[in-house]
Amino acid sequence: MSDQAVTLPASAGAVANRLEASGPRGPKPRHVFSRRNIFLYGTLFVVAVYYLLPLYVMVVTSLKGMPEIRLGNIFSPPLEITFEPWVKAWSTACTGLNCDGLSRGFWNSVRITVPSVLLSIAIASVNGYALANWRFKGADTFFVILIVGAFIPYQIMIYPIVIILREVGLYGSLAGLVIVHSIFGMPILTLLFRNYFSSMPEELFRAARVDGAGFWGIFLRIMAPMSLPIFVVAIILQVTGIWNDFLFGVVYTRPDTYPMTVQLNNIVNSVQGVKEYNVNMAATILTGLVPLIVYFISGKLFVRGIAAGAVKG
Amino acid sequence: MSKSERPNPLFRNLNAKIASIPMILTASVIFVGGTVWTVFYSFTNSKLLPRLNFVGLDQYYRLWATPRWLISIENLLIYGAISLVFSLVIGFLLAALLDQKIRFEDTFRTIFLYPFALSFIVTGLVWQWLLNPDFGIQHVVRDLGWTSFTFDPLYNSSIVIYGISIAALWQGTGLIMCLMLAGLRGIDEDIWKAARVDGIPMWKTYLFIVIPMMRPVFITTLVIIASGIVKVYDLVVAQTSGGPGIASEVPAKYVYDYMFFAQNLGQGFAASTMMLLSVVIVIVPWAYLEFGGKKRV
Amino acid sequence: MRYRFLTAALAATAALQFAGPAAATDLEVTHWWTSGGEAAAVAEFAKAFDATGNHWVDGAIAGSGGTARPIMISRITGGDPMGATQFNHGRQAEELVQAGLMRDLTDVATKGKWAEVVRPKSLLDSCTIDGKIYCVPVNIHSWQWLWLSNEAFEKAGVPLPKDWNEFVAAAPALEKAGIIPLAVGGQAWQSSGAFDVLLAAVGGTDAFLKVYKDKDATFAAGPEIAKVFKAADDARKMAKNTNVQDWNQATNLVITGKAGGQIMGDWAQGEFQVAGKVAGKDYSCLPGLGLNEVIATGGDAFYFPLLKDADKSKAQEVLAETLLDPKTQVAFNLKKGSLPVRGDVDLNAANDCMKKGLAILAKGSVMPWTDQLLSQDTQKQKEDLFAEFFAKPDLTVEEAQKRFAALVASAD
Amino acid sequence: MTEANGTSVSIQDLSLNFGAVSVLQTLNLDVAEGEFIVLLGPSGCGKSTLLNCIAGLLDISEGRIFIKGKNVTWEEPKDRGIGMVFQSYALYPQMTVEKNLSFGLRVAGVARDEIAKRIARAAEILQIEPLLQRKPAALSGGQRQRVAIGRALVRDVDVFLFDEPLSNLDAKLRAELRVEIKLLHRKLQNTMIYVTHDQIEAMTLADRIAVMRGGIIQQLDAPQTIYNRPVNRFVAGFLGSPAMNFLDGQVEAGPVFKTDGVSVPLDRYVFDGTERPTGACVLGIRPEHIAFGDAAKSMPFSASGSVEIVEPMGSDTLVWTKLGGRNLSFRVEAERTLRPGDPVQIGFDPVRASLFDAATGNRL
Repeated sequence: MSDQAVTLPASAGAVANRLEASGPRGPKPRHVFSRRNIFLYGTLFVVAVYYLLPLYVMVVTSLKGMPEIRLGNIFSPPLEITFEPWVKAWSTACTGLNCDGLSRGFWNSVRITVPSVLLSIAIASVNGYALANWRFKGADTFFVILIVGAFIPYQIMIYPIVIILREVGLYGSLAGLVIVHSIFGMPILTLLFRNYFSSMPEELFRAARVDGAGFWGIFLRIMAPMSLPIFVVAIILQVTGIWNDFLFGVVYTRPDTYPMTVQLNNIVNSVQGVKEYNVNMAATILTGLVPLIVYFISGKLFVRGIAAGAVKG
Repeated sequence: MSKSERPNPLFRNLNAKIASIPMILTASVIFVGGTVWTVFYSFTNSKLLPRLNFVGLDQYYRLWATPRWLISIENLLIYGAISLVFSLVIGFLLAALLDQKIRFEDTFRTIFLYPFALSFIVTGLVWQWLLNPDFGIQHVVRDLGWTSFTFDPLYNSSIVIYGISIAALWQGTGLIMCLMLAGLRGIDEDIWKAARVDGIPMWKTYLFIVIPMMRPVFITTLVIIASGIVKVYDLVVAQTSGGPGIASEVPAKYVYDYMFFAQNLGQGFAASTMMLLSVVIVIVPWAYLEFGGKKRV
Repeated sequence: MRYRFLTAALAATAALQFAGPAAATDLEVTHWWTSGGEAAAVAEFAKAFDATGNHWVDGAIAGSGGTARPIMISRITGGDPMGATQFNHGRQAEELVQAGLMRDLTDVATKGKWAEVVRPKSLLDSCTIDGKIYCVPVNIHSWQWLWLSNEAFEKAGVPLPKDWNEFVAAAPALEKAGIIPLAVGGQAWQSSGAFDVLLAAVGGTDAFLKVYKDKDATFAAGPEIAKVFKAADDARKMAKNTNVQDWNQATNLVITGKAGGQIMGDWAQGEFQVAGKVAGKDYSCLPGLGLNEVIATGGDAFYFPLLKDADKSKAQEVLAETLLDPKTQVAFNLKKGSLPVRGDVDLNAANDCMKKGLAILAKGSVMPWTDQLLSQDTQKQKEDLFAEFFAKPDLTVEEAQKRFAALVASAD
Repeated sequence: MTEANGTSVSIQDLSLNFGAVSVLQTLNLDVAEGEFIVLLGPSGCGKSTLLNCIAGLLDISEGRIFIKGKNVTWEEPKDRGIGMVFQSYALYPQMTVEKNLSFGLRVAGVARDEIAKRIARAAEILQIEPLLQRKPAALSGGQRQRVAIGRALVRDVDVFLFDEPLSNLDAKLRAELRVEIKLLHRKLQNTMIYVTHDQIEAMTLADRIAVMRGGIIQQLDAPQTIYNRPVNRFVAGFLGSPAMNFLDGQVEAGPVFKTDGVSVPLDRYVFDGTERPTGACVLGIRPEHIAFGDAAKSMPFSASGSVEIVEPMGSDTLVWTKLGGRNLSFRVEAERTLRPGDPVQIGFDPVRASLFDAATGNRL
């Protein structure tokens, strides 16, 4: 819109010039401090402060020593920066008898997240593709069930899933947890992929069929390579969701394979004497670091992918 | 006819069907099967372990006579209304602001979106801390000299559910904003040109032209917000554990507490069933209209 | 079969002599002991078990028992049981035993003559279902203590109260000095427990049993219980400024003199110890709130899920023996602040408060606690009621008592 | 074009329903070997649907489809011996032109040197050799459509299906590519089935045109026949630009066509049947068949009026006047300068006209 603001009056001015020498001429003046800009950036700035405040408090607190926290103001910057809480949170904070901080949980989380993300996306993308391009009879019914499933609180499903996993002998194993994550990631991911593939030109799919490619051929060679944005969205959603999961991690794993969030909860809730807010905050930031990094790196692609997966219905 | 056999309808699109087996299994075994199982056992007096000792509707009578359940429902409605309205309004407004071809759009967008990367547990912890009257915002403001300042939403029974929503909105609006922004970017530029030429004020263009055009985005957004509302649990646990007292209890927590803490599966299942029922009543007709039946040529 | 019993017996003997089997077996033990004092105590168990040549794999789950139990139960019913797990003995694991998921320890118990050494006898009764023993009690916990901060009362200029009534009377002075009279954490079990303590102290042992054992709803609605509710009303008024959730956070308020007192079980003592406080000097304790000096014999016990692995099963037996070993018992209970389950151990190291408890125990003034009398379901409903009662001043005493009576009527 | 002895594509009693909606109704069509057939009609007439059925991209409800004498009703698209070109080109965006061309062959497992040979030939025919290593995004619209045609070409098939291939191009490119497609057909002598809503494409390219409406083929004939003797009012109105003039009136014994003070003698009109119908009907006459000025006076029918509007079209000028109270347009040479209000004399030969039943719209 801003370029029109320049070009339109310019041409209009050219006409006016001939008729009236004193009229506006040349590019329309723009004010950096126009009321619109002050309002716009002012609002954005205020909102940004609200969004950043918790992060700021977390970081600042994690760099303070306990005495300073007890005395001071949570918003004041640390007088004396210490990385002690970070070290403690990462490597020595205790839960019960285990005093190895979050470090073990970090690798467990990686071991859980990577296969879960891969499997859930693999399944959901194929689902979405089958629903968008190969609708078979009854497919919609299953899809509706799946969407309704997105609304079922996980707590309700814990018990039936315990029984199912027990019956197939996967309870307590990493494979079991990966499957659980794939199941609960399926509704929203399938919806996103289905929408995305539906928004692709139907003719492309037809051309590939005429070219003789089958179900898998079209998916792997035509559709998937074109779907980077939506895969990015799916990866982001799943990495965040699975990394941040607490409930399944705690119910379906053993202590030696607890993911990071469970250990975070353990550390934060294992109050030994006084609550060590600085360690808690450092642990909190450490736990959130992986999804945060994923977001910061792929922010632009995320919006693009969301646009493709959510906007076209 | 000719040599090509009429294929058995079961084997048509065979690969598509094979590929959909995980979805079919999930939908039928986990979601439908698990639900049926849950509903079935809600008519029993199962305690720690499921057993087939039917007691009819007893669990439901008890459920609806329990103050905590009633409070949970009420809280869910309040929380739901707040999340829905505010996420949509704030999300849309932020998206509209970012869509003004502003500078530093990437920075602002990242700032608004980053909380979404954090888990509810983390979100809950941080906000619990910020809202703690002894050293959070209230404390800081009082230290600045305004000694009668009171801001303790998590410690005041009558407003605690609103306090919880503060953190929920902080965490969730970024994603909504992203969806809305994506929707706005999908609007044909010509619409804006037309509105400008016609001299329609910007807010009117948004309200009467752009928003109606963004229906699919709103639908996806609604699915995401609404499914989050029904499931709200971690946020409450991390911030208040349902307190003070039982003032911020929510249905999902009731289900979990009664199934596992109270070792009364029957009661938990009855509460689950009520939750499922309300979900089904609201969602299924809509989902079917939206995703089912529509044929593409 | 006979062979297995023989090896089991041999292993048990070997364990008693601390000459463990050469092959170390990892045994995962889950529990919810994560506060400072608790962690120190559990470390004693781990140390003793590791000394047998096996290895204690610690599966602490933070939060409260309420957080941890569902996870433990899911794992046992899900077919991925741990080696051993903590429960409060009583009715929490009843159904797991009935479903045949837990291990029968009768043989180990007979070998170790548990029936003779475990005291009071009711502890072992709580572990016994259909004549078989399924758990190892490790400590006696009683809820009925009022912990007082000497510092706080000095600051307020009032003498240390000797019972609940004096404590209530001192509350205004404490408040005036900017001290929270009574610290009650936000978690539901704390308010519910506080009420039970008041019921046993203000109402008396008989009233307690009438309500929780006989489930006498008429009595629960009557004037005697109304007195208890009056006391609970006092308690909630005194506690209204407590802004903490965890029990040990509340204890910490007492430790630092920010609160006058706390109604909490004897596990709170572990926190005082970790903080380096001395009983009688820095803090005081009133068993039975100074009104009814009886100790409830609740406590923690370890249950052993049925395992397929023979080595692990053997290790379970070793662990069961170890837990009840006199030395381990002393070391553990001193750290934990609870009372040992054996009468034959030497507890000279015990502090003031612990000695008070031991004296009461020796007198035989014991009573069962809600864990033994009520189902988890009833407990939870009770928690909900008192959580609401303590947090919501406009829930009247009469209304609360009415709901309490209805709860008792439907209790099981 | 004309070894039309063999039948290339044969459609028998084809129907297609989506639920209760009938999209194609008991359709029959035989396409001769090497013939260029254009399916023409307004949007929603079912022409693209029919093409997709032939390609096997849509499952039909009833009937049979034969290609080269083989029943392909239930065959997969790839096994039908067809190549297809789409309106949106449908090039695979992540592949280079060469990969796009070879994709189908690679899927089918054709030997590498054979693929290279076919691509070279197609690229030569379509003059896209310099583009082979580019990706579709780096091509202009015309180039993309050439590649899309090339993709059908390399398949070495008997039947080419075109689904509005030129609709996304601008007018100039469309005209250029139209010629190229015609040349291509002459060179390859393949059967081509071409869907379009553009009547000029239809007229210029087709051996025969099938005009469709509502899932039914209205008329299947050579372009000139369709133009001159449309079977019904719909076909008459759909073809021709500027459009045919229609006058509502009556046929009376004589036979003569009458409307508000105008009567057109129909002695020279060639009726469809032997019967001489009477009653309400519509007379159609194309603007270019209306004579003007002195020439009009010698026509069997002639009348005078005044100019209403003048539309200069460059090569000629379209003039609007009124006849019997209805608008009537006719063409005059571009050099003629007429202004609104000028008196004009017009006339036409009824042999050039078409007469339709007012109720059924069928040609009389």
